[in-house]
Amino acid sequence: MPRDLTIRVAGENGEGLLSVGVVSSQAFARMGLNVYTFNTPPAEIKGGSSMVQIRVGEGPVRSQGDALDILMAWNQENYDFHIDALRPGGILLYDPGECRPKESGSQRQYPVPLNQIIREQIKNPRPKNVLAFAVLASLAGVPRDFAETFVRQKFGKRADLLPLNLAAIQHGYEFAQAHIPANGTHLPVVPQEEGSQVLLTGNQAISLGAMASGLQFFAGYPITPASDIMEFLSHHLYKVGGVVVQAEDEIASLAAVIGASFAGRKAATATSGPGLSLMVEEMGLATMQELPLVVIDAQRGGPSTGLPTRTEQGDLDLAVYGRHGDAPRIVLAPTDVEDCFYTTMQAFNLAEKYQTPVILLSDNHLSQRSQAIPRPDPARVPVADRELTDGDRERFHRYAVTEGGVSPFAIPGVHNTPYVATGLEHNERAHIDYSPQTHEVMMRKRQNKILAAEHESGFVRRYGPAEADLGLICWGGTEGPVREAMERAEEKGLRVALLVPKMLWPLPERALTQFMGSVKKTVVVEANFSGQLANLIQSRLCRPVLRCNRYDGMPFTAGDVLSYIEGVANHD
Amino acid sequence: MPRDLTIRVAGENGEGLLSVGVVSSQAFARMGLNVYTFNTPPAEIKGGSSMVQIRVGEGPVRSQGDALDILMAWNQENYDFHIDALRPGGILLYDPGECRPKESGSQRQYPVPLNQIIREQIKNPRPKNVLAFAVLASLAGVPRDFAETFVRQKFGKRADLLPLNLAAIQHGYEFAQAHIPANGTHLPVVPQEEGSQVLLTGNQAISLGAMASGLQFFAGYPITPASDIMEFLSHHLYKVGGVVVQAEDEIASLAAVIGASFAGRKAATATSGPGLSLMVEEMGLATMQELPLVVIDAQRGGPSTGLPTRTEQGDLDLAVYGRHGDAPRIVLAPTDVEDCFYTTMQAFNLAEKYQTPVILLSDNHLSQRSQAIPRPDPARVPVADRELTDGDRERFHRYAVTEGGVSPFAIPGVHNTPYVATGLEHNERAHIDYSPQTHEVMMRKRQNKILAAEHESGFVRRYGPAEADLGLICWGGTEGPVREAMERAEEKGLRVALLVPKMLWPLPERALTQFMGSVKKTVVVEANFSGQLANLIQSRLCRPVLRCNRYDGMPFTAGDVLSYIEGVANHD
Amino acid sequence: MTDTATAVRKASDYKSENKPTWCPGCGDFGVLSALFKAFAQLDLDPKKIVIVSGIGCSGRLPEFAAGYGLHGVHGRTLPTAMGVKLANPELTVVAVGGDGDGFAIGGGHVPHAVRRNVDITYIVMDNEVYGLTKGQPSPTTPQGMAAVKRSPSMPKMAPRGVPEMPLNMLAMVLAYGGSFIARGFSSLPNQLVDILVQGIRHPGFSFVQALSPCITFYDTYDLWKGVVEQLPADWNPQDRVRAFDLALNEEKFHLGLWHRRDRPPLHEVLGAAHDVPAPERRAALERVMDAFA
Amino acid sequence: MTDTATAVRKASDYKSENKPTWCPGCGDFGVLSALFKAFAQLDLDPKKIVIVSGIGCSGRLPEFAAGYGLHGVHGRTLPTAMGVKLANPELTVVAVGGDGDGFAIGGGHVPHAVRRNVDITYIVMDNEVYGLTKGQPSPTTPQGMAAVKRSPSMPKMAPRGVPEMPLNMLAMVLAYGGSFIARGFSSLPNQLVDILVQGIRHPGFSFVQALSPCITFYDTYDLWKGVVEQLPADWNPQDRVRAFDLALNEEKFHLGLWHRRDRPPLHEVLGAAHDVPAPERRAALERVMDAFA
Ligand SMILES: Cc1ncc(C[n+]2csc(CCOP(=O)(O)OP(=O)(O)O)c2C)c(N)n1
Ligand SMILES: Cc1ncc(C[n+]2csc(CCOP(=O)(O)OP(=O)(O)O)c2C)c(N)n1
Ligand code: SF4
Ligand code: SF4
Ligand SMILES: [Mg+2]
Ligand SMILES: [Mg+2]
Repeated sequence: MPRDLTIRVAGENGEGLLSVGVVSSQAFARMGLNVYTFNTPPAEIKGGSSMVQIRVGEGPVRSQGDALDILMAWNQENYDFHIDALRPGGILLYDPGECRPKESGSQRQYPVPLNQIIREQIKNPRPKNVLAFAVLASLAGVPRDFAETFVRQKFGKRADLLPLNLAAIQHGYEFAQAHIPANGTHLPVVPQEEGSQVLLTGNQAISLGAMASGLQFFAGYPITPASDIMEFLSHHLYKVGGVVVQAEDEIASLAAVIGASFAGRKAATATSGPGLSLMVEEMGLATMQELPLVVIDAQRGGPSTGLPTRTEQGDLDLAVYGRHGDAPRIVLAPTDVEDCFYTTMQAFNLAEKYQTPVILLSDNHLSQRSQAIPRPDPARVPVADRELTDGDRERFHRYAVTEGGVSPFAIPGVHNTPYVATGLEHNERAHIDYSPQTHEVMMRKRQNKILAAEHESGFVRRYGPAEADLGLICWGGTEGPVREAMERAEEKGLRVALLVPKMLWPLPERALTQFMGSVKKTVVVEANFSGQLANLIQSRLCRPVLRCNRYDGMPFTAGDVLSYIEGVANHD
Repeated sequence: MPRDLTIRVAGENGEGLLSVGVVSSQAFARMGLNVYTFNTPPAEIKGGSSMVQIRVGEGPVRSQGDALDILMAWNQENYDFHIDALRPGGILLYDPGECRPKESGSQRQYPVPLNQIIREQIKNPRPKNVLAFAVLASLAGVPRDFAETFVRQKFGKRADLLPLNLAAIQHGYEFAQAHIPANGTHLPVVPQEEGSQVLLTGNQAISLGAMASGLQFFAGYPITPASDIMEFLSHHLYKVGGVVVQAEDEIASLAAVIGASFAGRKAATATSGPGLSLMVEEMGLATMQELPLVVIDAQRGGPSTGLPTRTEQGDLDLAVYGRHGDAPRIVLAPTDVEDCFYTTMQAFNLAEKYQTPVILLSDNHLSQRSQAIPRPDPARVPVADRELTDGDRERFHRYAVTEGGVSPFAIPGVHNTPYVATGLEHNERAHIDYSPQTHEVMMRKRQNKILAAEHESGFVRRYGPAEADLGLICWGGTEGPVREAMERAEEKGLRVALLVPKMLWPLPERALTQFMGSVKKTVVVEANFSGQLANLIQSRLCRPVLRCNRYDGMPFTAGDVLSYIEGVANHD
Repeated sequence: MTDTATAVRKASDYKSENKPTWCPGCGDFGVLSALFKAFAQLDLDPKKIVIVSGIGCSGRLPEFAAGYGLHGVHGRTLPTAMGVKLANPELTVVAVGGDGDGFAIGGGHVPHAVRRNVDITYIVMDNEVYGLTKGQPSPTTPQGMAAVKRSPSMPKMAPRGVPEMPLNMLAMVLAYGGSFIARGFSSLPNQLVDILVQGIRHPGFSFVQALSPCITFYDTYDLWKGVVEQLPADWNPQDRVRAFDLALNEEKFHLGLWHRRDRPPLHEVLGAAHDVPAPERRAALERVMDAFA
Repeated sequence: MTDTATAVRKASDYKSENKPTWCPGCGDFGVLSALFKAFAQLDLDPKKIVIVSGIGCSGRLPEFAAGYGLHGVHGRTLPTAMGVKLANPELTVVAVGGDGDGFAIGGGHVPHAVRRNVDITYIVMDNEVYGLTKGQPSPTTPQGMAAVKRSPSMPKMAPRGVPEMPLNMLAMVLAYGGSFIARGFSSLPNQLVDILVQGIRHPGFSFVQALSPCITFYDTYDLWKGVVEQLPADWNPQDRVRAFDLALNEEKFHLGLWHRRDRPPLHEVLGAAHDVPAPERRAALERVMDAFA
């Protein structure tokens, strides 16, 4: 029995290709397996070549996988493009009407006449996705009755579609069982309590985390790959007393969020690089007015419009330094789909606690992929709320200089302590004041408040031995492949440790210093050109780090990181 | 005879106070003296307390001065506010009708009944500024006939004003000569060739430098302290074939500049922090499309709307890192008014040579102050133009990967080689291309091209001994007070050297490394809270630096820096 | 509902402790005091007022008033005010700003606030110039040399006259589908008070152009006093087309209620943020998650 | 000037080597081919054409045409195109984009391009939806549930119907003072060609609303084919008020030249960049510096 299977289906988009991924991952997740998907959408809106990849297994599945165990090619073009990704000994499934594979000594090849079955047996092109799923499911050992039950649940309400899809299951299983030997491809069924596992994308987990945190106002503007957060919330936020506005642009989105936060609500927006670039001025205002709010940035390939459907970790500099004047804020990055839920909750909590904007950096790959995860438990992160004034008019100083730098907040309509929040420099009473003394005091207040957040616990994860030859540091969605690489390196006898800061500003300097002290060499692994976290670490700690960067729009694989680790190890 | 005089006049704005500064600095400059002004405008548009400061001397005048030699207070409020700035032995001039100074053992105090003279002798309030000037001029040793000639030239065309102003000269000189002993306050007249010295603000010098560089398109949006660049150019740019548009906002300004650059013209905009924040998205596009253009940022106190009329060096992070994805550009900072002219020319040249946006960082104090400088000579900086295609359609690759990363440019209407500049990732032929290979190659092309600019010569100035105990590093408008402090420290026997990088991105790493190797300790002196240049140096060189920061909205004085230097020296 | 009779608060109750920093004689003083009187007539509780502004001389207004204020960045008053209103529809939200703030940098937000019919009152203090930045032309500065002649200090930017045709804000807001459109003059405070009272009461987006001269950079007092005129007696505020005609062709500034129509405000169509007990919220969240199990 | 007769270039000469990436059946194909025909009728030299676009399906157009193109960021076509035109008034500058690009994020630039009368032709490919981002409502999506019923995939964003009233671009551009305003339909290519030819010839800002259905996310083909109608026979394109009336009250989509008026274009009023010999430039600079000596 394999530890896990990496399956890729490649073909024309628009023939239901993307939904093969959806159906398969849902079914696998219902089996209690771990699932991790990966897509590359084509440049065209409709049509164009595309692929979906599903990695599924009983143990932890931390990345999209390296070489493929199974490749299903729907046509020649896609066969040609993807065949090199199939591992030696892997299984090629191809539609013999569309594609003529080259002979291969090392790979197993089986024709699967998808289009012919569709044409001659099912007589309707719709269920091609379910047919493809059925073949794969059969190979992966999904019991046929399980697949049927799944299809009945999924299409039960569509009397027109259910029979077609049941026929697809039947033909798919029958064909596969008759023609494809399932040597070593069967995965187990893992019994699980109903509802204890959910299949979510990163964006869905973030949206749910925001709802769990008490989000009540969301304004956004569509942008790949963040739009589905807004879409999700527009369908659900009203159920918890919230409201969603599609604004005219990103500046308006953040302006509205600022207004709602000023009025006492938890508020957020979500965007990608181009939108974050437009928000820079309003971000500075939020810091100056000390308003709690959350900005989710699903990073995509840059610069500029860049590669909207590809992944990159290129917005860290902008998140940390994108402001005129010294206007600090907190920057967090969740590391996988499950973590998206909890780190989003922490983002709202820190925003409230420190009365500050918080940027949550996700990325295309993390936003869009599906993972089967334990059902999130909101109770694990107690919800925090901003400190409020006691309403005493005389004593009320909106920007009182306090020990931690946080001052009590007044809510319009609630507290009888009106004040004016301004983006001009102001004194403790919120009055405009340009005097050198005031500016100095307030600069310190705003800065030290944020720097204090470094001491929050729970934002650094460390893996591996207490002392190691090589220390890896990574952030955000890169954690999965790096952990997997580390585990593989350990198996090979290399001593590797890993530190993952989930808070990127303020940088957890103590933890980083300690970590770097416990390893001989440090490598920062990140998906950008310039090594943005590496630069940040060097700027704060003045200790040189090595860099392992990928900047071609694709997510790291565990293999990438492993060969880097081995390269460094062999260099000694 | 004093080396120089630091004179401050403080009073109600709106009584001609600001023009005392203008008239005096013009007159002193005509005398061939060095002049350096400093103002703090009030929060109000009209009225409010304000002050103008003029430092004037025969030798180099590098900063606004420390303690005052002469304070002229027009009323009690201003006396109270400014008297502590007068040095022991300094001269207080006060209007006895408005102000009652405290006795002072160490200061010389003389009543100057400005308002009474205006009321009783001149019988018109207009020339109060010239009256005040005359008193100061007399004290400073400006020959009376010189002052009269100056007033005749300045007001010659205004038959209504000339007699009033001549009367003011007369009464001012007569009063001063009769009642104020000019002990040690007379400055020399320095013979100079007519027209060989000009009195310019930083913004004027930048505007002239842009004209000298071949600027032909300017779009901007008013903002303090950058507006006067646009105003200046709207009056003059058409004389050299250029055009100026006041756009609807900063985004439109930069978009228009991008359009004009694409169409082959040298183009620029000017703004301050809030505007630069809004330009972030278009800046990334310019990098991606490899368009030459210049963005002038006159920094002001931040964050957010901040302190619009105060100074700060708080936008370096934004200039370097304000972009989503890795989108590099060149960042320069001129150091004084004369340098504004030449560094602006270099900014245009580098933009053309590297086909890149260049950000020129000035600051409020540098933008607004007047300095008497040798008349700028455009011939000192040969003008560069972008490399053009030879027009061969087959060979033309707009983004050809070349050794230096720069590719030949095609101009619409001129070259028969149409192409589409896009913000999406594109290949050498400018076609949209998301393939991992292309993205990787183009990322490297864009980055390495900019990093190569590190090797441009002429962007680092070094002062002081080849080896020193203390190495100072500063940037932009802070150079003046730091040099002055260094000179004073040398007089005290301290061994101090100074490095001033005028290129801040790419950072001149070789020069910095060498410098830091030649001194025992390095201090970065800059007018911001977080030490933005210090962080940048640490992030690139991994060598810790000390930090001397001022962040109260006021420019450094030489005294500030000197006491920091002495503090560090005594610490050894 | 005779507010004037039952009012317990006075206009002076809405003054803050901050003295206005405007130039003596600035038209904005008139707008401020009209707003105080309107608040008093409506007997609004200051703690339930939020005045949102951008940057400009006009944008300083919130600091001079006793309610809550949000003095944001240049040009973003309307989406900001929308956020406030949707967060708590019980607040009286007034947005104020200049002609540049509203129709240059902020001009992209006006159509959307109008079409959404966000229930706020938006006062544009129109002086046909950029006051705070000292005299550049604004989107409403008259075209050509005329402007330069009227005031020698204006416009700094256009030595050969403002090249652009001015924008016509009333025509624009009519085209956007505005539900309440009026024009007042800071030198005719009573009418302005009346307009503001009606505008604040109007359930939806109320647009008020308040002519408010800048005495320092573009002194139009004399000119405007000569050209203001009341809307004709037979004016029908439902007639959008006549209003458009007048807006485009008027030689005088007509004052009064130009247009009014009934449309439900955004918070009624879309809903607004409101408190839901924690257990209910938790249950709703679990139901949403069930769909992904 | 009988262009059609003397034309030496064919529509196909304006095709680039890039195959359009639009969905089969997208209305944008019709706009693209109409543009090619207009270019051919005007016999424009491709090297003197610059097509400026923003982001959206429509924004991909320049890549499919043979002239120069500037595919900028979302919403900034108009100021960008202004920069191109003022840099070189001899270029034919066409700006293209979607309803979202032009009237949501870019909506603040339209009034200013119009009032400046920048001499460009601006084609808004209006599909009443955000195509590229897959089906969210745009500023022109009809209000309420109607939209949802017409296309089950639309709008993703508004489960209870689009809450906002749509914007009316023709009324808006009329209010801004537009000097050339027309509407065409991608499925009626001949008229669209004619409009584009006139628009490109018009010396000033030409606004063309090109109805261009999105077959994938909001298929309005059938609906629109049923509601398009030519402007009445007695239409007077000088009559701005009647045009406004129709724009606000039409139940059908009226096609044709809605409005036209003569106003000098920006580059004539303000001037444009032009070459000046270096010695003259140097002398001018020295004269400017003399004033500071
Ligand atoms: C992003 C940004 N750009 C520019 C400015 C500078 N600025 C401040 S107020 C203003 C315009 C003022 O004119 P208006 O809005 O008409 O207000 P007024 O002062 O006339 O009341 C400008 C351009 C700014 N604060 N922020
Ligand atoms: C700053 C920014 N925000 C958002 C986006 C995402 N985006 C791309 S196109 C588009 C709207 C597309 O709609 P429209 O302008 O109507 O063009 P269409 O695709 O319908 O032709 C959006 C929101 C972006 N590219 N940049
Ligand atoms: S500058 Fe003009 S608008 Fe500003 S306060 Fe003075 S008079 Fe009023
Ligand atoms: S999504 Fe719509 S607008 Fe975009 S190409 Fe397809 S049909 Fe055209
Ligand atoms: Mg104004
Ligand atoms: Mg559209």
